[in-house]
Amino acid sequence: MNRLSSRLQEALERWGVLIAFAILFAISSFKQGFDFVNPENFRALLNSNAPVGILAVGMTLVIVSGGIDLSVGSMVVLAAALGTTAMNAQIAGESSELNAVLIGGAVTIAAGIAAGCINGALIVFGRIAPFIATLGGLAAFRSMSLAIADAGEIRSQSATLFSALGRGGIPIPGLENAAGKPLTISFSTVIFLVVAVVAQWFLSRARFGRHLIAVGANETAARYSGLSISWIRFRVYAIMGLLAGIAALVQSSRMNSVSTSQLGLGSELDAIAAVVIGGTSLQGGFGRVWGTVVGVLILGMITNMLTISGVSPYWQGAIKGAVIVLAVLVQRPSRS
Amino acid sequence: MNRLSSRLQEALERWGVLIAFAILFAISSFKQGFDFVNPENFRALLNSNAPVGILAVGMTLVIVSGGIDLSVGSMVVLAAALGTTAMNAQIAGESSELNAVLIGGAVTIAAGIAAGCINGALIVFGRIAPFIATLGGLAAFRSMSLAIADAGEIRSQSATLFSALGRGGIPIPGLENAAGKPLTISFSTVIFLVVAVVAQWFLSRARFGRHLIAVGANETAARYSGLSISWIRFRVYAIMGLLAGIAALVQSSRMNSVSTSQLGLGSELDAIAAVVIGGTSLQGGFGRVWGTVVGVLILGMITNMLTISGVSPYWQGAIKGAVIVLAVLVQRPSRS
Amino acid sequence: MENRAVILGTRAVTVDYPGVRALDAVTLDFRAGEIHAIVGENGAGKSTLMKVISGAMRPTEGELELAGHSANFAQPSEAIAAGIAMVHQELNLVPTLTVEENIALGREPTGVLGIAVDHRAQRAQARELLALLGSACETGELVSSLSIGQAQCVEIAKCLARDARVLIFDEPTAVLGEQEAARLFVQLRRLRDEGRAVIFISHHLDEVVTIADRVSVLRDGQLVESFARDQSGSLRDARGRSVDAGRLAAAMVGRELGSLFPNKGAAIGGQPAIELIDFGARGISQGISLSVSSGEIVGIAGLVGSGRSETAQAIVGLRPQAGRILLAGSAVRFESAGAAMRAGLAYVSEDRKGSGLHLSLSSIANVTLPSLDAYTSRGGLHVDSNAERATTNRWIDTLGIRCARPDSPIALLSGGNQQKIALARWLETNPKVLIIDEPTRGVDVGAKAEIYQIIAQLARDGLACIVISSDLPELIGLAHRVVVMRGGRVVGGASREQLALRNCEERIMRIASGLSAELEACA
Amino acid sequence: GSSAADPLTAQSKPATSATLAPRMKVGVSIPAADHGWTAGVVWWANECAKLHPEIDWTVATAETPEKQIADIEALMAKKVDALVILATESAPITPVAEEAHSRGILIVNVDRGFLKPVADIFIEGDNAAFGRKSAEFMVEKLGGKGKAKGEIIILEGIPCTVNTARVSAALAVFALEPGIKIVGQQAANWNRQKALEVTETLLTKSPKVTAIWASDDDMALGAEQALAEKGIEGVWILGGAGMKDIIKRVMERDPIFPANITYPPSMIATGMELAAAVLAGGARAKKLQFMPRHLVIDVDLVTPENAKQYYFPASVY
Ligand SMILES: Nc1ncnc2c1ncn2[C@@H]1O[C@H](COP(=O)(O)OP(=O)(O)OP(=O)(O)O)[C@@H](O)[C@H]1O
Ligand SMILES: Nc1ncnc2c1ncn2[C@@H]1O[C@H](COP(=O)(O)OP(=O)(O)OP(=O)(O)O)[C@@H](O)[C@H]1O
Ligand SMILES: [Mg+2]
Ligand SMILES: [Mg+2]
Repeated sequence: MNRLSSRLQEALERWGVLIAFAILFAISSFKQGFDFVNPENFRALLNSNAPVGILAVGMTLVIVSGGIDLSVGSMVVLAAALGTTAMNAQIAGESSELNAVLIGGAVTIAAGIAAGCINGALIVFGRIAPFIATLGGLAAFRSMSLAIADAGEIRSQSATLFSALGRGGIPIPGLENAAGKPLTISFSTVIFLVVAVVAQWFLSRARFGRHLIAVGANETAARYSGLSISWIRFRVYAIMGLLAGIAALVQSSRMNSVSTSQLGLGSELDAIAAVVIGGTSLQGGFGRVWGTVVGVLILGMITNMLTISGVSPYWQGAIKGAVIVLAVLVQRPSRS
Repeated sequence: MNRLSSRLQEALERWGVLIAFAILFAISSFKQGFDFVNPENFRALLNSNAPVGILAVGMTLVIVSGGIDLSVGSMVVLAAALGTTAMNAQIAGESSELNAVLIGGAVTIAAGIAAGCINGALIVFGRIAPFIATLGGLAAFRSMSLAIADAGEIRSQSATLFSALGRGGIPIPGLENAAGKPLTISFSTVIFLVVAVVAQWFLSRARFGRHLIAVGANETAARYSGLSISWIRFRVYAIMGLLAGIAALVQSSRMNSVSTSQLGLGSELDAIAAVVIGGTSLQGGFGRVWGTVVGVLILGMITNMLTISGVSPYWQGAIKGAVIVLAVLVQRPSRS
Repeated sequence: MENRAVILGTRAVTVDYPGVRALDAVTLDFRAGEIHAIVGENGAGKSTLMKVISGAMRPTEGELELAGHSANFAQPSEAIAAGIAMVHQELNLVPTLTVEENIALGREPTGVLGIAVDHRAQRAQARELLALLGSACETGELVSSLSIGQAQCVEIAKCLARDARVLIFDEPTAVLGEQEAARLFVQLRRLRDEGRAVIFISHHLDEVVTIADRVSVLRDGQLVESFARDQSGSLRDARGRSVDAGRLAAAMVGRELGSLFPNKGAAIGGQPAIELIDFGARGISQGISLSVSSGEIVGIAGLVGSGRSETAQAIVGLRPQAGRILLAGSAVRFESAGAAMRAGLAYVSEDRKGSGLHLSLSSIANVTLPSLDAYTSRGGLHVDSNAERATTNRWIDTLGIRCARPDSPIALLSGGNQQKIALARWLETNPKVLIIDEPTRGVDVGAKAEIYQIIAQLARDGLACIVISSDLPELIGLAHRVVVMRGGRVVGGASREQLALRNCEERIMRIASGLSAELEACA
Repeated sequence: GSSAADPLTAQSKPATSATLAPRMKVGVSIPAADHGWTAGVVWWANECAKLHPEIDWTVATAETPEKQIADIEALMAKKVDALVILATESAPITPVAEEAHSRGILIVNVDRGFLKPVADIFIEGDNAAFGRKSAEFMVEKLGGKGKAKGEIIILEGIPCTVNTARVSAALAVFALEPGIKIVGQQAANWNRQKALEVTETLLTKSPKVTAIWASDDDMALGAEQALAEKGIEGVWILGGAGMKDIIKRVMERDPIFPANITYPPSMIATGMELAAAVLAGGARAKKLQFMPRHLVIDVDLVTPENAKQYYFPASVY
């Protein structure tokens, strides 16, 4: 019996997040019926959670390396603001729309990487605890975006191309939405899933992933093994910046504009919650991207379900909090 | 020379936060002149930072024990909402005002402790990482307050007594404010300083403080030394709840009302920033309350200075972020 | 032998820590095809020297000489690139990676693109190396689930995997059983014969005498003497006299040492202080019956992984237990180490870094932590720090602990001094029954003798002592009686008379490794 | 049948004639209650929903545009017949509103206009007028056009387009008055506590202010408290948005609050009511012909004389 229960514990620890997902899914389907189990609803769910999902994938890597990044939401808004501004300048300067969109996209990504490198430099060379360095970034990057846009919105001047990128997708044969048009998998969903698969592969199969785990679990051991801790840690923040840039691109093209006071606000906590719900340890040294993806879906599903079923907005926070805690509770490791 | 620089390093590590404070103070005085170096301005600075200061003192203890509490702001609003509601019910039920205020105060404190105990129970008995358990609380406690008040404001029905508590103070002989009235040290400032002194004393002189440090420094070794880890950790979250209750009392009596959507919003990050600026390590096992108090003053002083000097609100975040990072930079430990 | 090529040399290397000069102008040569042993007391600077060589730290002054060129490493990676590999004194593995992943860490075999790890090659290499060391652990197992001994084998395998020109082993045998140690020595000799330079540090001086081609002695950070093996194969000092373990010890401490072990007084008979009846740590050991009287020292022998530590932890309430414990005749059951402590039990853990000590705290905080109540007044609100300091200073004197300041973190102390702090921490609780797990792991001969004296004295004062050790001479020299564990059960033992016999060590070894099945009454 | 139709019983008795037609589904997407005014919006939305049990309302609140887009997409998947949207920001919500519109969903846009003509009905509060009228009142009270004199403090909201529109309109008015000196201008995030702190600090610097342009009633209360704590008397404050407590004090001729500017959070209920009217009993296209396409809700100056009509004691705001 004892052995059985320890087996069960182990299974829960490994697959608990999937079980939590399944339970939540069952409840949602039961309560909402067709409103919930509806390809269009899933498309929307994936689509709207893609940006925070991309951030959460990056956050998984950062957390595995023993760090944290509180500045992701602010990096998104800064990258999006700079990128959209650059794009508009190109359009005003009479480049072709395609050119302008390409340049805008490149600036967005580059700005994300640059912001990530600033974080990385403060943490690695400045030897500042990641929590603090990125807390500074959380304040500073958004502040810069506000200054760029006088706290307003930056509207994309690309009439069609940019928003086509954000709202378009790949049609799924045989499925139609409520309006009778073919249902698509949005580009943002595709990008999210590709990013997740690549990151999971890196984490479990590539050298870099191995090194991240080593640095996160035991930095001294990693250093004694000849790893360059600084370079590994720097890179993971730069990658986080890259992913924030990608998320910024997905978001700004989808909205065809950047609201500097609101874009990405609070997404750091959502991303961290998704990572931990997915079973990655905040201590570092262990993590799984697939769990994070499920965690993002769990969080998205709660919100979606609460929205559809019209639960009082006042109580939504309580339910969300409870689900986060429960999802972690089912998969906590057994007492040593 | 080498020895000298290592001495300097050590001094910076120990007194860096004071040096950062002094520099900021000098800049402020230089730039603002009498506007800044003005007893009335200091009174206001201390007074308005007292609630977050009380939270930061509790956060110091939590962080020393190796934990974190993201729910402090939400505990404040929940405690304040429940307490004020109870007080109003008493007044409506025709108790004397004194009775009503006492009962309201007791409910506020009790609600804070109860919320802290919930956090503690989840962390200790549920064995959920503090970051996640209190992330749940961050969402849940505020949500409950919103539900209590339909997201609106709860106004205290105590005509004079309650707000006298919040706005009153002890007159300082010989000092007058701009309106020619005697300058007071507000009760909230007094409470803040008393709380800080008691906590510093606990941390450095009492058995409980020693146990907190031991648990934070090496939990296994503390368990092997016969300490009751669960009880120690549970208590620190309960104490955090108590302090959140006190902060709630200070806040709600000062505002003479509770805005459930705004009270305490974001104060967890301010409190954590103050703790870390004060030189306490986020790893746990080391901390100092006096540093936290200086950290609170540094944060308050930046805001104060930016307000007085009329810096664009857009840039304030950037400056605040930079100061946080710099304050930590000067006192980072030397490379081992 | 002097004509062998010098691969690596230190040139007047000096290292200063705040308040301590750990190394003082040490100049040494390490030659190809030689096993060079470094010995010295705890805190003599051995590990510090090795850290300089392996790039873990930069010297304050002086430099390294590598194949004729001067060099200093800023990072371990630079030393590794220069062909230097090291097994550190403290375990340094990644607990969340598997055995094979740890062995390959930093030089993973990669596939086509140089990005993906070639798992098959990695596993094959790990298997081969572990087989050389005779380790039984699975290559796919997580390192966090290994015992210390197994983990040390992984460390050694990792070092061997580097194919280095200079290999450094800082007290590799401290946590190994005799068989593992023997296999390691085979490997050390092979490495030497392949023309590599091997640096070996140990407090087991007879090991040193057996295996080293050259021995350098450090005392207080200075190189005080060197011995080399001559053609005839025996170690000799500068004047050509043959060198044995006693001579090495004398060189280390700067005076002649008396006998290592104290005289065994008669065990005070009478009522047993502690009695285990059909006891066990749930899931690990079972059916253990043992009684220890006041004044008696009982040793527990066994191979790595025989369940001794877990059983001891179960006794003091750190693990779920099965069976019964009688303390001075009455049945007890502890839910926590605190409860056991209040009943007069103390357990000194074998794992100083992980569970035994708070490395980031001061000596004072460490020594008084379990007994803090004694310094506390006014309902826990006041801790008498003067009394604490006095106590700590007393222990520093009594146990001869070398620390610059009692209020600086003990992470700065050498391993042996840390061990003494751990001992002081528990002796301060005034236990009636003391369980010491590996009391002298990583402790130098001088300190060892002191610790033995202390244990014997405590026993004479009426303490019941259980000593768990993998160092058989230690058990035989110290204990009144030895029981042997294997696979979580007591499988044999040796009485006081049997311990005096010459073949005792071999006999215990045979029981422990299951070669002779002997179940005689010894409890 | 019973007049007070309970939504649950209505659902469980599908045979009655009223429910032969499928129940209409209406989604209401509004910003989360993160300050007094938005809390008022949420309250009015819930109040209005209670009055129409025949409609299946879903009220969704969003902290950010991202969340609002997700909400609207989820509502579309739920196949709502109409959407009433108060956008967190205009531009980001436009594309998703456009998509909803293209599916034939009735769109009622409240307060913040979309960038494209995708709304069937647009009800707007006028932020520029808010700024202008409030500033003009202050100029008037400080001595009249061209002659106004005084030192004023300006409290701004969360940096965003609404705030920018209000502040720049007000500044444009003040700029014409050489006698008016702006001695402090800071963001207090529509937050009472923040307003208290900011005002307190600004008062230390310039204790001789004449009036405070607080632009929002939450901030006005914070500013009032700062004055009280400093013991400064004779300074008056102009808030805005018609919080019931402030309106009451205007009504009672409190010298600190000589007037107020409305910006009614109840406009969400106006939008919902119009949506309900269009949907009721079909013939949607016909009804839309005579529904207002663009309705500007004027912002009114509340003075002691007219305050009574703006006082709603039951509201949360
Ligand atoms: N990080 C440090 N900071 C300050 N002093 C240190 C530090 N590390 C070691 N020391 C001191 O340097 C001296 C040499 O230590 P080292 O670890 O090299 O000794 P050792 O010969 O390896 O001893 P042992 O046999 O116990 O392992 C000791 O006095 C120790 O206290
Ligand atoms: N947490 C654990 N859960 C399950 N088994 C464990 C655990 N810890 C240790 N073991 C196993 O228990 C057995 C006893 O281990 P341990 O190394 O403590 O024995 P020991 O006799 O004290 O040896 P050593 O000489 O290494 O101290 C080993 O097989 C080990 O793998
Ligand atoms: Mg050493
Ligand atoms: Mg053991």
